[in-house]
Amino acid sequence: MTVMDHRDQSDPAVVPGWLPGATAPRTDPAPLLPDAEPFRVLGTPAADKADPGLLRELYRRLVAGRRYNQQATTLTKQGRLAVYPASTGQEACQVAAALALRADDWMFPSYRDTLAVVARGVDPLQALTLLRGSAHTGYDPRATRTAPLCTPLATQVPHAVGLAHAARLAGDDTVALALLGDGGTSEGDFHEGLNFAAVLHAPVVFLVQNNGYAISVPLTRQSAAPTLAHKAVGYGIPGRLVDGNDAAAVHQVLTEAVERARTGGGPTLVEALTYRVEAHTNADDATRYRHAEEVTAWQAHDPIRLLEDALRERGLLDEQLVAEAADEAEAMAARMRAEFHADPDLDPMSLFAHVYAEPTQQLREQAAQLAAELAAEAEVHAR
Amino acid sequence: MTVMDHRDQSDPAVVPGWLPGATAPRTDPAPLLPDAEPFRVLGTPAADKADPGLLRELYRRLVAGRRYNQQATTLTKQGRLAVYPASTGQEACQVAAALALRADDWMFPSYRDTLAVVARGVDPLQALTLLRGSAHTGYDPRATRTAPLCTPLATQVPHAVGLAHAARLAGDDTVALALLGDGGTSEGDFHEGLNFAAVLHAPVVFLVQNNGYAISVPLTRQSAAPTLAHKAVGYGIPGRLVDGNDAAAVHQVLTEAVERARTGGGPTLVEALTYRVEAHTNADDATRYRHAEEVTAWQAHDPIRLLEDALRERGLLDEQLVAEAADEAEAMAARMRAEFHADPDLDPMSLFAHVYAEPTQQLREQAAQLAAELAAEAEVHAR
Amino acid sequence: MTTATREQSGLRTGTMAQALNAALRDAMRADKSVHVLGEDVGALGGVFRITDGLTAEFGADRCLDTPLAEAGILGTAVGMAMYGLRPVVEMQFDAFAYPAMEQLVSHVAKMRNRTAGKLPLPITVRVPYGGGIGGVEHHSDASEAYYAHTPGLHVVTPATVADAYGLLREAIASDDPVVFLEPKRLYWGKAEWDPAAGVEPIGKAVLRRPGTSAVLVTYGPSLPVCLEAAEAAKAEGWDLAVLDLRSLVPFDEATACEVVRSLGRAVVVHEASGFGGAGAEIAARLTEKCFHHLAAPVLRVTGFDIPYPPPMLEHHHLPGVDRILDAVARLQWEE
Amino acid sequence: MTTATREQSGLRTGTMAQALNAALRDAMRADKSVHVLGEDVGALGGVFRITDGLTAEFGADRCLDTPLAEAGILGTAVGMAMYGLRPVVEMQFDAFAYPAMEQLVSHVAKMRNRTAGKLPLPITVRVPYGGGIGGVEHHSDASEAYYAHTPGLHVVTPATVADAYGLLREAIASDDPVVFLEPKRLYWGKAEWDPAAGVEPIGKAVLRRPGTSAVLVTYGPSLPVCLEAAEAAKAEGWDLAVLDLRSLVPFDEATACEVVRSLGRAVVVHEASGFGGAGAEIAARLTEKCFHHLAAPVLRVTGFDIPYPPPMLEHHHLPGVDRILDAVARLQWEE
Ligand SMILES: Cc1ncc(C[n+]2csc(CCOP(=O)(O)OP(=O)(O)O)c2C)c(N)n1
Ligand SMILES: Cc1ncc(C[n+]2csc(CCOP(=O)(O)OP(=O)(O)O)c2C)c(N)n1
Ligand SMILES: [Mg+2]
Ligand SMILES: [Mg+2]
Repeated sequence: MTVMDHRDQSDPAVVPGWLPGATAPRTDPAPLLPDAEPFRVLGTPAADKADPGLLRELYRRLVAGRRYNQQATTLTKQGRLAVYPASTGQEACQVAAALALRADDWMFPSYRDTLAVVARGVDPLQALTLLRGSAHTGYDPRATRTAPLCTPLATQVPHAVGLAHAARLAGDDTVALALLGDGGTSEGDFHEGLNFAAVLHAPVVFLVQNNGYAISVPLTRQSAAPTLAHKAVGYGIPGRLVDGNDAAAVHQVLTEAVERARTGGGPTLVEALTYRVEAHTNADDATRYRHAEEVTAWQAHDPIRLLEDALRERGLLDEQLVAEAADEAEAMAARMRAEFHADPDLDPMSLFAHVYAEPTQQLREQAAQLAAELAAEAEVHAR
Repeated sequence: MTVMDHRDQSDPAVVPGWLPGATAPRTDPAPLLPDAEPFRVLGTPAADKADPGLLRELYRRLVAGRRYNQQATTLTKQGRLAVYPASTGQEACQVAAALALRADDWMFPSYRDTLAVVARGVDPLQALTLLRGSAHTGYDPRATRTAPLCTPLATQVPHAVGLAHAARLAGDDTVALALLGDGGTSEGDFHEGLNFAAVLHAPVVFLVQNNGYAISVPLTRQSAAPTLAHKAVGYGIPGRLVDGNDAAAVHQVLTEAVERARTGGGPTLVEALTYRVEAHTNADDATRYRHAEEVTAWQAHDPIRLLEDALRERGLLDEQLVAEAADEAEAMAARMRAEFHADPDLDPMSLFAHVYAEPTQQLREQAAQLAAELAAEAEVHAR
Repeated sequence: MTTATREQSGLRTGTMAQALNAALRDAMRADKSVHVLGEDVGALGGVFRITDGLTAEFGADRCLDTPLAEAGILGTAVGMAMYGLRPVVEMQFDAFAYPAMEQLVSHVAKMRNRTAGKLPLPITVRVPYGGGIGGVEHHSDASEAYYAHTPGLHVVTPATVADAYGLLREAIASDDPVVFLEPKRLYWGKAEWDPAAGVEPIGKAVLRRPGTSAVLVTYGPSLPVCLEAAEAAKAEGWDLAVLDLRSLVPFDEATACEVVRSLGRAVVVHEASGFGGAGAEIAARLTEKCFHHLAAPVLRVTGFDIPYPPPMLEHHHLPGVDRILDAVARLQWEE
Repeated sequence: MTTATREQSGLRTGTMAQALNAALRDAMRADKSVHVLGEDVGALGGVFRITDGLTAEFGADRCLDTPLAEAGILGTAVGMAMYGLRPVVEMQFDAFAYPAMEQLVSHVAKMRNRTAGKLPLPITVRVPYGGGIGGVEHHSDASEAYYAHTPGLHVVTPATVADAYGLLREAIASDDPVVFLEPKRLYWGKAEWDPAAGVEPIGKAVLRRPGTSAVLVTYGPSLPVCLEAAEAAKAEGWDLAVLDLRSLVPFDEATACEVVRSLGRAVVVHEASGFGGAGAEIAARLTEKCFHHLAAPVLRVTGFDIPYPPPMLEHHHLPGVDRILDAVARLQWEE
């Protein structure tokens, strides 16, 4: 039996052929619909049962993540990064996404997900070459099983689907996780990717970090759907809604979805409700399109604060943890400052290195031209 | 108040800004979901109450439509049409779509919807220039408020949305109806168009003629959704499911949706379950991908037969009606045969007539070149 | 091409971004059928602020923040144009116009032709264009060659503040679809211009600098560097003319041929990759039409045939003064 | 470029469509990582039957009927390639590849470069290409110029049955993405070919006909009409060479320049619209490299700068023998 036959073989409800009266829903929509309320752990009775180790791990990483966001933003102000789209306020999503995956799973981040990439284990400096402006992707995607940060919105969605499909064909139990924003759900590639995933029954999970805005455009101008998670039913996959600032909840929902995908249950669409506390990027002016009160309101619902409260409630926020987390975060920030203090030494000839497996005749000529120009320049400087 | 403010003004459930706890569904999904069973009129008690005039009108047009499909297919065999994608078996959808619109509404047909265009009132011969190969669009879209037959799948969907939006901005109560197939729903343009429609609250109706196949690809390989109508909920618009071979049912569902759009109720997605009895086009070989039994099964559920049965039941299928319908159909077929008996006289210079409002210098030169070639050819022939 | 009425007058001083903004505002004031739509064009005024203040003045119906979907934006504009509006679409960056390629090529470019003139589409597609602003990957593409090769589109790119205003007014007034390429790196350059003065209409090239040795043929973002190169060339004893094409389609062959014939030497300069770039068309066409006047082949100075580099390396990719002068030096002066 | 192993041998006779089908089958037999995907490639065997029988032999996992969404198809292929597969994508017609433009330009072409060589994408994108088959609108575009201008893509088009087999094998074996343009109107032309014989690899032009007067430089669907024109030219006293480029990227400048230098006269022929077409690059490049060997400018014979015409008029648009000979006549023989 081929992988592609799964629906016909395993689902007796599938009509063999297209016949008149093939009218009853082929899949029951009810279980696909998200709950009306987003899933929460912190501040609910479930928080008492959450694994203390996990909560402490989440805490350490959220603190480090916040610091990472701050340091990167500072570096933009110093002209050391070309641009930085901060995920401040969204650290719970970023960290939980990374922790929900196994090392041999694949992550497909969007351009805002540097922190998720770092939380996954990619070197924090290598993760920043794109935004520093020194190289496109600074890490080896194959080695880290992390796709390049993806700028053309939603284009990474079908990539994740294709990779997950290929893994399934190979008999591997690898899962792919694609990250995107609320705005990205409007793109055709989101739609096409989710539909492929559902039809291929691919082991892939989609995490929409709904932070209420696509740059300046609020959600009400982006979608009229009950929730973005409701889009799942149109593909025949389950949609889940989660409080995106509740790290334990995001972690649990994603872990369940990944497990479901891993064990042949197919794709899941997860919508995490969150907020981008900073402007879109350092180049953006958020006062043009949103009120300061909104930011204040969300700061009261800050992911670190929620986690701290829960840890404190259970007596898990000891001094050692706080100190450890702070030290870790500071060490990373110090490393970023040190490394990015000066411009890197780049080889202009690298421009021609990876256009094709072998450069064309034309590229060889162009490389020679640039080499000659650089030599001439060097001569002028030497004089 | 601008049109764009409609949601914020009229829907108090819309959260003013993006706040934590903005979690309850902004729209109630329940009324958006299609019924489990497709809507039917014929063969149900509702048929007894249906307007006799409408049923007879539908009958006449269905009979004419079937004949049109047959005659066009015959013309392909005689090499008189380049290609014809028959809508045989789908006449109920095609005719009902046309009758559900007012003259000042707009129709956006797909490449299979020649019959809908003809039912709308476009000259049957002008509607065929594309498929004959003599001209692209043979009718004046503005005069007939019928967009060109659209071949790139689903690209007409955003067109319909934009037109409907513009009409609404102008204060006109014009409605746009976009037609497409089940396969077309997989395209990004379908998704983007429906989302725009919902966000803009545009007066537009989408009719998906789900005939079970996209060329050779069956619905199970196209979508895993409960029904295609379930996609509506992901946009926050109602989805409706209808028996596409029940002309009275399609007419009623579309009329309601059009009325809803006209009176400010926003867009509707309608899925009509039907079947393409012929191959994809005359160039296709349907035996490669579907069983003959399937066709037989659908012939028992033929739209004309369903309507005949209903008319007979109510004593409305008198000899006069049958004769009238047959005569009308034959007259049209005869006109097609007569007109398409020979190749038309075309002016090659027309190639340059409508590239721009005014031809560029380069086009003028190219036109001169062609004119010279034609003159030289004529000279050779004259000798 | 049609010439838009110039209701505004009086000298203004400002950046190209401001001139473009003024052109949109004036066009919207002059003609109620002009509608702006795109991502973030409303409250934010666009990421480059070209639509700044338009929603405030004209309301969200006239300057519409759309959902994030470029094919949807352009497809919606097609429908709006079919109903009689004049949509001005903003694509946020060149590379983010690619999702709309099917709508652009299969509908926008062809609709007039497909309907024997019955459905012209007066759509302006504004595209912040090219590099040189330190943008990270996918923010600095130069995609004019795709558009220029697509029959049915006009392709325009201003290089001066006055042209930014004038050509955008012309583009909006045109009954044909216009891809309007706004050189990102010229957005913030200031100049004086008179909105009432009128500019050469779309389809007319302008000699920005006369010269007697050879001509640099260019457009859009590469004009300033060409003028700089012409200045620098004086030291080498060359008096270079600089021709600004202003539109690739229509292509002003008459003006270009006249100057090439009179000088016999030409270098085409643009920042897009050279292979199959617009420079190839220009060079091939000028050669065909001016062959016997040429003392040397028409040379091209362009971006390399590589994906656009990261910000720290982009200056090696973009044609600069030295690379242009190197090409001028290869124009076979000895003979 | 890599040269695919040729495990099959023995002369075969068949159409180009059959040769392409054989190439896919042999490639799938030789390498389990080769996967075919696209619309209707399964039970139907594709609308042109190029994938006929592949699902039967290799199963639906290896030859996959996808949902109807071209960006989704190509994007899925990107992910598959990232996991180590060699996807061969079928686009149903040229114009239906446009929805995948963003995936093609922003990812397929750039992924190797974006990842410093870590993620090469060995994807073959097969595109039934060009007109001449009586297709209604949107079924006859010739879009090679878009692809040839996009750094990171190889652009290949066979003109003979043997090349259809050989070049497709090479394309699939290539570690770079290849846009493989299959001339629709040559699908049904028959010839003998030897799959084991090997062909010139991608990047090598082939002189299909030697000649002493001038050379017709062409590729893909226009090769037969060029050969016909060369035959007809004998009556006029011209002995025309015909060069088949076979790939636009890599462009075999050495071979093309050699023949142009030796003859001094050249006409580039292709069916796509001329303005900004691949012919512009070829003419500009040959002129630049061979200037002093040219007795006349390199001329171009191409489709007009118009949307592709309806079937009954397409023969006026496509370059024919007369139009080619007219151009040859303008190669300034008098001098
Ligand atoms: C195809 C495409 N169009 C436009 C852009 C420009 N752009 C970058 S981010 C952004 C907004 C994204 O919003 P969302 O998906 O909600 O993600 P967020 O920024 O909120 O994380 C836009 C429009 C892009 N990167 N890609
Ligand atoms: C963008 C695009 N891709 C591919 C095609 C080729 N094509 C024409 S019809 C068709 C199948 C359409 O199926 P469906 O939408 O179900 O409509 P139906 O033919 O059943 O009426 C395909 C793939 C196309 N016309 N446009
Ligand atoms: Mg967002
Ligand atoms: Mg169908």
